[in-house]
Amino acid sequence: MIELKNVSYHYTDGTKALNDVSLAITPGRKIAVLGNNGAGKSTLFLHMNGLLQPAEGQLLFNGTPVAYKRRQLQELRRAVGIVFQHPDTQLFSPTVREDVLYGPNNLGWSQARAEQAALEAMEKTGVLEFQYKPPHFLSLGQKKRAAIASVVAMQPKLLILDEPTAGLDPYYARKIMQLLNELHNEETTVMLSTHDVNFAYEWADEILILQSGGVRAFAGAEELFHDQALLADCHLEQPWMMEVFAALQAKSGQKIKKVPKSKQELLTWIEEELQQTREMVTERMLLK
Amino acid sequence: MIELKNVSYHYTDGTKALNDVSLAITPGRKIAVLGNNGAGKSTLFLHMNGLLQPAEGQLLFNGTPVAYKRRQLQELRRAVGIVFQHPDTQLFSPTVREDVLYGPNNLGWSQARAEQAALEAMEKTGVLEFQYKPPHFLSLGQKKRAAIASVVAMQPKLLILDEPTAGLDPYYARKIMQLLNELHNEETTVMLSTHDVNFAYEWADEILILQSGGVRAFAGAEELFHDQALLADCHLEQPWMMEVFAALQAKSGQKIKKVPKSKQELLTWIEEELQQTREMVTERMLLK
Amino acid sequence: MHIMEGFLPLKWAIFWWVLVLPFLAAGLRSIQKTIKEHPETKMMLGLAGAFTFVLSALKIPSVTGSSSHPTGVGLGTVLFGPLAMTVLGTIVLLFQALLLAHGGITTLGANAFSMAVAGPLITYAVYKGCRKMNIGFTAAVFLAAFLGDLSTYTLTSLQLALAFPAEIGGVLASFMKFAGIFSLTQVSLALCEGILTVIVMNWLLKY
Amino acid sequence: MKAIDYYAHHNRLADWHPVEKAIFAFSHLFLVLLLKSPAVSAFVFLTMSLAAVAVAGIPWRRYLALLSLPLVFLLISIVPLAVSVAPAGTVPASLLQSGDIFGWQAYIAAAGARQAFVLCLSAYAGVSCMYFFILTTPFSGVAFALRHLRVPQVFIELTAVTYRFIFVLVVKAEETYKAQKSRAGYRGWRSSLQSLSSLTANLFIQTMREARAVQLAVDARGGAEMAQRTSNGYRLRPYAWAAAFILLSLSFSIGLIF
Repeated sequence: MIELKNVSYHYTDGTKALNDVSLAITPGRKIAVLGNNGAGKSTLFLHMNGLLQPAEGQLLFNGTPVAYKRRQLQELRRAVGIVFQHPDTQLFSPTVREDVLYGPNNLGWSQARAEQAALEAMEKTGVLEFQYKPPHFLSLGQKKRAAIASVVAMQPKLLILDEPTAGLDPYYARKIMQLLNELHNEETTVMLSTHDVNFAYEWADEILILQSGGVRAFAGAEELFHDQALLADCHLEQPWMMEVFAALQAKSGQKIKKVPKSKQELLTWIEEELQQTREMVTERMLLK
Repeated sequence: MIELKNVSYHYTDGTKALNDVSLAITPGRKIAVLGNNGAGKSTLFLHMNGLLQPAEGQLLFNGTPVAYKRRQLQELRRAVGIVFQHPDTQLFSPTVREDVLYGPNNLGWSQARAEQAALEAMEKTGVLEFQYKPPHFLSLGQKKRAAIASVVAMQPKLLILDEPTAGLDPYYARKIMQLLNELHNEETTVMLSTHDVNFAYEWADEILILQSGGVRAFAGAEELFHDQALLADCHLEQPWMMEVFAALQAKSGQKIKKVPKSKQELLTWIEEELQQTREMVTERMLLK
Repeated sequence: MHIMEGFLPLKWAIFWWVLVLPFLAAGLRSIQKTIKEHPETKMMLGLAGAFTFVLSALKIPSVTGSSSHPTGVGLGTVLFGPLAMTVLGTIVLLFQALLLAHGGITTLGANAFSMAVAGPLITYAVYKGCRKMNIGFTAAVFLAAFLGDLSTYTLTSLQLALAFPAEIGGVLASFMKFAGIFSLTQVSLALCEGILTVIVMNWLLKY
Repeated sequence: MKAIDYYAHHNRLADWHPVEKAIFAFSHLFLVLLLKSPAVSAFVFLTMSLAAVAVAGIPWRRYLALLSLPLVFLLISIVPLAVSVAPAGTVPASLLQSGDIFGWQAYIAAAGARQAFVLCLSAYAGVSCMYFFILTTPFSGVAFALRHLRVPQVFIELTAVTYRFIFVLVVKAEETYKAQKSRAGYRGWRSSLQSLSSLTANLFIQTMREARAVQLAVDARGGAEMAQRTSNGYRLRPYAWAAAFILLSLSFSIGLIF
């Protein structure tokens, strides 16, 4: 769907923001992007829908190189939607509803179609009830959902979110998570950046690690998080679940089963183990 | 040192931001404030150094009720420093150095004393190397440290930080953590708000939970996080360490030892247990 | 369009500086008075200055296809008042010279007189006049911003004409030449700025 | 904007005494305006450009790019000066070029052309003086110099706050612009004007909120004057004064000779 080939990008002061990045995004995936502040995540995202033009290398959209002509850019920006980190700068219309309509109206859709798309997006994200309010009166959690709605209304195939849960309390963060799972489907890829390895491990199928503007790793979540050397080098921690599980496995001496993906899975595993150990202890007593 | 007695506060639109809050802060403590967005954390902080005046109830500073006169407020604001969440609004001077000097200069100290205090604060927080730079050249992590420096320079007895690690990558977040541990001492209480229960559990001695403008709980970290009903009611999760530890303990069937405070402690505990189990298994084999 | 550094002869550069100083002093005095009563206005005004600067650094799409910078004077005057705009406008001009290399230091007096003194005063007068004559809000805002913008450029033409009178026809002929050339770009720009100011004000009223 | 500010902080003369740099740059500027001699202008232009590029270390490509900024203004202001218009028949004899339109004659007189030439040179000499100052002096230095000039404290404080928040607000404006662009905004005149208005209005609302938040931060730290008692660590350099004086005398002598 979207492919970057040897893309480099420099800032005006000469520092390299992206350095020879090659990357292909296909439909239906859940990708978490990790990397320290300044590793190039935002710059990468801005290349994906043509807001920034690579200094070297090229961007392919459905197999054709993007020539940065008006028409093609229009289509690219419809297919690739970016939800920026700060909802305050992203919501710029007097009401949530007008903001959600901004994208569809720009695509030149008929009034009816635009309204329909906006309505669907607002329903999905649960912002219908405050659609006539000015964004500045909403809570942070509501703003974040409104920002997602205004991008979802353009029905993108690739939905990119820059730190969607930053600043949210755990309750709202979980709600956003659920929403992202609903938005992801066979045709739609959801890609997000985060600082939370535990969340990335639990939510994503694939992890992309950026480091000083280059792709350091792009692989399945489990495989990648087993690579201790890689993690240390990128100043990343192993998700605690994997760490605890590894310690416990060493203890029980059993062969590697499937690594648990969530706290619930880990606790169930411990529960089962518990059963076994109890039996072992009983056996020992009987033998004695 | 600082005491709130039955403090209530309403916004202009009538909603209660604080509701009958009573609270006493003594020197030398590490307090984490938890609560959902909108629970009243920021409003509480703004009361603590007299930036907001309670609609009902009163604020006591060293035992005397605050009358919101200029002189007393000056002293109160020197004793209670607030580091706001967004460093961009906190740093309002053209250079970091001028910003750090702003507070000490306002206290009417001599030039030499003010410069000395600023220097010490910049050394502690590690911002000396970019003291002559304008804030817009700094990274987020550097800005956060500069914001802390500009408050620390006033040598407050109570240092309040609103989500000090929000938006930081794990590497910088850890650095801020170390810094907070250094700033805390017998005379200085550090109080911070966070959304991260795991961090709160690991760092704080005491936890304050706010809910809809009221104090829901204020107790030692361990005790409080054992109260499942309370946590569920406040939409908070138990720190994963406690949860995993509880499950493991049930398994090993041993009596409750000290609950581990950090991942490292938990892993060590597992290691020791491992030793025991191995011995048990060997014993069983021998018996067989 | 500001007069660039080094373009005005020394006596004219000084003349406009001298002319602008009393207005600046009056503006500062009124600000000082406000700050004494409401200390919180200082930060507000500083941020208003930053806002006006950013506004003037935006590129606005012009009807002629080219794009140019708005003066921001119309909106600034409507939002912050003409006296405060004298000071804010001068600060904005200072930063345009320091950060954008736009305008100059010796020509700052002349530029400040057209953009920070005359522009806001005319904008304000037009707006008040229109409202007195019961002209609608939208039309009043549009006319105020449009005429304020236009008067700024007319004055710039006059300043250049005074400094460089034509050999034949003197100041008047020179003024016609400068105004004629500037009008090619500035009339459409003033129109766009008028429309922009109207939409922004309506947006803010809705809010 | 970011480029000039960046170099102002990152050049070899950044921490030199701002008053020294101001006197060096502006004494030459006044000389240029006073003498209006092409030779002096050319000399000053070269001196200042060398000082900026070779001494302060501003990359010369950047410097050339900056020099092209006032070109548009210069062109459209020079044309009316060089070209005179008069009814046919009243035109003086010393013409370089002329053409008739509806009985009027547009022509380039030798005097006009010379005036334009002199003006171009002195304008660029002036620009080079200003560039030397703005490219080598960070804002805190400018504020320091303003304080020396006895500019009222309120004005300097307002300037300081403005400087700081220009960079905060620009980031916000850019973010909104990016968000609009990525939702297919700015395609045509109407849409552009509409989008830009939303951006402006939203920026204004954010500015007002920001102002309230900043006020809290100011009050929390005792909020009074932004009293500037800070020593900036600047020191005077006698050899710099000497060099500035020699160059100025040189410029002046060139003016006397030519």
